[in-house]
Amino acid sequence: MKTISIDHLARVEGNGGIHATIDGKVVTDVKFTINEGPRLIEKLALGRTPDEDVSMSPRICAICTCSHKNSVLRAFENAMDIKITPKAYLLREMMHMGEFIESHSLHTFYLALPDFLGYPNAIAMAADYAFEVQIALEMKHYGNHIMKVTNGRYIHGENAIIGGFGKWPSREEMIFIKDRALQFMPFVQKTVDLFCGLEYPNSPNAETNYMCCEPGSGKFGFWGDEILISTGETVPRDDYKSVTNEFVVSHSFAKHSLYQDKPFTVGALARIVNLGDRLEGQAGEMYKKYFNETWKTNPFYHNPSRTLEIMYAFERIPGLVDEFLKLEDPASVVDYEVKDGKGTGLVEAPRGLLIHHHEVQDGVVSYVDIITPTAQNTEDIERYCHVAAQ
Amino acid sequence: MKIVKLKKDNLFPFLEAIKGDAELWAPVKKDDAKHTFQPVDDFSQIDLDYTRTILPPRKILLPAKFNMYQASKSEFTSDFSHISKKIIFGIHPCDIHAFLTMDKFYSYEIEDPYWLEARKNLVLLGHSCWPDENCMCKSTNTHVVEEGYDLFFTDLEDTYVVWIGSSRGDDLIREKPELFEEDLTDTDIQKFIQRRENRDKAFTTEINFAAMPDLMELKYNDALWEKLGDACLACGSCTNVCPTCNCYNVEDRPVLGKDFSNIQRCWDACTLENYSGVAGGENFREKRADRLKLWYTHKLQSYISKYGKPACVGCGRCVATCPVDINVKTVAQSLDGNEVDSFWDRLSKEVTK
Amino acid sequence: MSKNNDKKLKIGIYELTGCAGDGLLILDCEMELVDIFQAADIQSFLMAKSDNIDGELDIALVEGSVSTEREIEELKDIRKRAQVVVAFGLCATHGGIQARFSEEEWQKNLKEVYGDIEMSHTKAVHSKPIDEYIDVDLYLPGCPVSKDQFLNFLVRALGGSPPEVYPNPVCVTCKYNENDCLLLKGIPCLGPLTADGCGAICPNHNVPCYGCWGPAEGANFTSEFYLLQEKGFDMEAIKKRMANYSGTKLQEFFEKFKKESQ
Amino acid sequence: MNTENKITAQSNPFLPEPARIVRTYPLTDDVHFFQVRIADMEKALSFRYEIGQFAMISVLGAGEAPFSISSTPSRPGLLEFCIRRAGAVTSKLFQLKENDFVGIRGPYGNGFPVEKMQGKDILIVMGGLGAAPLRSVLLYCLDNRDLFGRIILLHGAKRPAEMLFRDELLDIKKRDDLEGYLTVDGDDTGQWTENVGVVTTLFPKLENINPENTVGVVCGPPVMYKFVLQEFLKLDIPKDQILMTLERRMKCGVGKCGHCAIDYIYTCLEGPVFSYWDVTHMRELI
Ligand SMILES: Cc1cc2nc3c(=O)[nH]c(=O)nc-3n(C[C@H](O)[C@H](O)[C@H](O)COP(=O)(O)OP(=O)(O)OC[C@H]3O[C@@H](n4cnc5c(N)ncnc54)[C@H](O)[C@@H]3O)c2cc1C
Ligand code: SF4
Ligand code: SF4
Ligand code: SF4
Repeated sequence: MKTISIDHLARVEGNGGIHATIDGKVVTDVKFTINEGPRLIEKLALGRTPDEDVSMSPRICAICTCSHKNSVLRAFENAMDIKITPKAYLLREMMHMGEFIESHSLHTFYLALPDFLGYPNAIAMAADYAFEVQIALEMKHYGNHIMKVTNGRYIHGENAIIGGFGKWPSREEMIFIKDRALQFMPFVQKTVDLFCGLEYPNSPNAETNYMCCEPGSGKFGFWGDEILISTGETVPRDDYKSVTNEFVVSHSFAKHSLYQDKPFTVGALARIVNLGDRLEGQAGEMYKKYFNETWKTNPFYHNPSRTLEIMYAFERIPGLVDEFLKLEDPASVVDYEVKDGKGTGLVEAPRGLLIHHHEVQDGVVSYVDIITPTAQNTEDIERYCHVAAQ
Repeated sequence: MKIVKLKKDNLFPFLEAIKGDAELWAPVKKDDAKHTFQPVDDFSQIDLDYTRTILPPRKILLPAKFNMYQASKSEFTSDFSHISKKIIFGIHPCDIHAFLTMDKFYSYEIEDPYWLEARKNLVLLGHSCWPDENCMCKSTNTHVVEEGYDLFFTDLEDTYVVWIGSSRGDDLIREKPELFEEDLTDTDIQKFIQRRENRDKAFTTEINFAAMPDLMELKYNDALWEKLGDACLACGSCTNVCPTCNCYNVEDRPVLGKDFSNIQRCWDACTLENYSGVAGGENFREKRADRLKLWYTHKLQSYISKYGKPACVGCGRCVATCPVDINVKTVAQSLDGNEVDSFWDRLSKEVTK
Repeated sequence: MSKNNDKKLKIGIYELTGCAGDGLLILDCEMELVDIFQAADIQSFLMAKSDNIDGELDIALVEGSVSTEREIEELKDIRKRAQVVVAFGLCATHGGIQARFSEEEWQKNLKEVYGDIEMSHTKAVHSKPIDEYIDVDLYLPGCPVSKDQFLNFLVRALGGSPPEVYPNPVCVTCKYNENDCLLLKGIPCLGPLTADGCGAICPNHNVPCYGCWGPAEGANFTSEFYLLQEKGFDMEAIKKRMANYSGTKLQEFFEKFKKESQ
Repeated sequence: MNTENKITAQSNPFLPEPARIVRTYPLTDDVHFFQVRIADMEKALSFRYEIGQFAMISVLGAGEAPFSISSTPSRPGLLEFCIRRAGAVTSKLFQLKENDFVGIRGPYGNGFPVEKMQGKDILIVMGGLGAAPLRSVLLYCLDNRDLFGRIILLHGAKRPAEMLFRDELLDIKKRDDLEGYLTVDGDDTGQWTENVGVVTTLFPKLENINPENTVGVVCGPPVMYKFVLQEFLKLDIPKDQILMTLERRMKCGVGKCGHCAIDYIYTCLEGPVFSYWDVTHMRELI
């Protein structure tokens, strides 16, 4: 019996490793470990005010900080019956678009592409693909820029607050965002063609369940109040526990989840499998052109899925800006009283379904439950690795 | 001195005519009715109904951070690239006085080209104002200006009386003489005088600045300073908003991928912790009380000996800014023996409790 | 700061327990990234590259708090290999949000979250800043660090000098940005107590500073305490707010404060 | 301020002159000697300064800092500095080699009042890094020997190895127109032939001091001032004939950055040389 261990996986966000145990020719066990220690984030906010919680919770993860922000905000606004203005709603969506563009371009171009093309990192790739690397950097920068304009800074912005925003961005900033989106479209098209056209290694045909938010009204989108499972079932947000029973394993401080005792997949591929046929415009055409049944059984198709979502985001932004600017300027934040209650907020983070459940009692936070995409995917990651190692 | 009249409707056409390729800075409303000086292209953004801006207009000449020069291995090249033609419109008398004070300071012994060059490229268009309870310019005698501006606009409801304060100001008028009327009527003059009298009466705060140099000297070891030191948040705000503060740091900032550095000048404030720190961890003014003493010596005492008037021009910015009531108004009143309802007194009672 | 004249500086970037925001911030220097990789010899940076080497280093940037026994070993190894160790980001400098518990609270909470399961790969320890275990040469706080701060550090380090540091509170930049002070409006802003560098992000947006860069040198906690109390905030609530981002390092102050106000 | 050197706005007074390090060697572990020449020959020769003035030295990538000029104006062309490794600028400076470039601007400060010192007996007391500015005074007085009366030097260091300019001073001490006394707090070499004890233990050796005609000059670490000043006063030297140089934070050297302000005096313009009389009238000084 021997074990193959990769202590530190490179070019993943977070610090993880894979350990495969092989007995003769049979892989007996695969463990995906998170090397990080426990941070007890769900305990941190207890006894704190909701606004402090909103500041702290997104610190779980720098890459999907805006998703966490949107999720925790939705949770508290549900808990305290706060209705934000339509304008704030649009700006929250814009913030989410920024994160998707930033995160997906990071993931596809910097973390994944060097592997497919055989380079140790994206900068090394620049020697042969100077133009692509440059524009991809600009695309990532653009995503960051949106987050800065909407939420105050690239990582852990603080402009999005309970009830809306601290401050509206200026008209000029919004118009700049729109104009840039339009300029990027040709490159976005290239990106989709590149990733959807790549030859991916064959996968051992491992079928799984796919899970994501149901955006509602037949649209594609990154949040909603129900969970949609590829089996066709939907689960209301408050029943989230019925699908994501987090549990502790002894080899990782990240918790694991199972759906009806089976692992499941969330993320870009899950969204494209579940919702891809709702894509409109150019993204819709690209979906029709490239999507096929093999995507459903091969996790390598996360990357092409991400590029379809990048395209979706770029196509959504000009409309968002127009709608935003059409609306009057109400106060950026609605008045509210902190009151007791329980609330759940569902969003799609770039990595997949993200659930925040927060409860308020006596004006302070009394219970927090956060289910991250990593927690949901780890069981599946181990399973895939097991199959792949085999 | 020449005086002309301008109908209010003619203001924007006049500004348009003189702007040319210059950057026009004017007061613009920020949220919550506070104002700031901003470069404006769209004149409708200008809001002249203001008392004081958050930062003084010196930021337009010496920004919080700018490059002084580039340094490479064996060469040093001045960088004046941040200096360009600018017009400040809507500046009040106290701030014009502050510019005059800074002119003297920056020419004293050795001339500071960054201030003086910027100043040469600057057109100052003053505007009349109305005091609030924090304005002390009547006490510092900076509520009227005789010099230091190119044009000064006094608001008489539907017209401006425009004082021409320099030959450059005269040239500006000549750009569009048809907009102006040469002759003031008796009613105009009456209105002008009436306004001045009413304004003089509107000042509610009076500070005995003449007594301050002596009082600073006599009360140098007064218990007051300890109390102020206990309350001061050392946030630097009073210093940063004061129109006559000038301290700065210099930073050598290499440029990534290049073999030269930008030598940057950035504001510093004597009320901040590290202001007097030197190599090896020694700090000559570790105590907040000592740093406050330095600031108030500067504002209330030292300029008088050097330039004949206090550094404070009575703009009231420190009064409007300090979260813990430490400002020229309260400090001067306390030094003068008055009871002041201030946070520092309440704080010391709390702490001893 | 160490340097060798002809060779590029060897830099390693390491992540302990945290949100990975400081490493990500390096990748967020999109327009400078190619120059960074050209100017320095980045030996190890898990998030960005796969050909990582664990050898001698001129500079090690360590982000994250120490939260497992394995991380203690890793950290000690980094210290041995690196001339200069930089605590990179609030988790490394102050322990981060996860360091705000006392030892007992932490034990209790750990048990509540993970039950009695023993981790096979390593043992968890109470989160602490890295200088609890090794000597640290430079501190770059911030949750996350700022681009300006990182680039300033890097360009100076490449030339062999430490960065210029101004241990100012957030209010300084807040005033540069001409924000109307929130404290004056009765909003509990922690700007006067918090190290500057973020660009006054929160007050720029009418949001009170939460203190995410950790305590500022020379901050007057006592005065801010009483000021907020006067504005109607509860003493316990103020203390909690202040403790959120200050990790273990605010504890000393609270002890002192308790004595003073008795 | 020497008006001859007054730089006008046309030549940006903040802009350093490129200069080359001509010679550098360690005086002690953490104090190095630097001999520097302004690259432009003409400017090098027209750089005139007075004893006790200082210059700003800038090092690319690290910054700029003030340093006393240790050489004597009676030997123009080369500037000498004696610099202790303290932080960013000085550490980088220590890495530079002969022929490398630095930036120089100055001279700044008031310098010693040479006219007032002429014809007087000069009593120089230096300790540690205080040798940096006072070496200039000593060399100047010796170069213009007939302008001054007696020249007395008291120099102290912690250990022989830490005595700045030890060999130079041991040499100078042999001159018969100078009364020189060197001392160390402790001798760890066993080879030290001069006095052992703190610098004030040298005072009893002084004979026939005529206080009215003596100028006392002191520079050294902060603790030293207190004790040496007491000795000066015991000798009855008038307060305005006791001179000292002070250190403050400085970023510009020309009275603009504000950091060196003591009360309303700018150390860089009206100092760094002050008389004891000035000092007793400035509240913040000592
Ligand atoms: C008039 C005068 C003469 C001096 N003469 C000498 C001398 O002959 N030899 C010598 O070794 N030292 C001298 N010093 C002290 C010397 O300037 C400091 O040791 C030096 O600034 C340290 O710089 P650094 O960057 O290496 O240290 P750091 O600690 O990195 O300094 C940080 C910054 O603070 C400023 N700073 C720190 N300490 C001082 C200080 N004491 N004075 C002014 N600015 C400071 C510097 O501008 C520097 O950029 C003198 C100081 C003054 C004011
Ligand atoms: S001291 Fe205060 S009132 Fe006086 S000029 Fe400065 S900011 Fe204005
Ligand atoms: S808003 Fe906050 S950071 Fe800004 S000046 Fe006021 S207290 Fe300081
Ligand atoms: S203002 Fe305070 S909480 Fe906000 S980003 Fe800056 S340091 Fe962090």
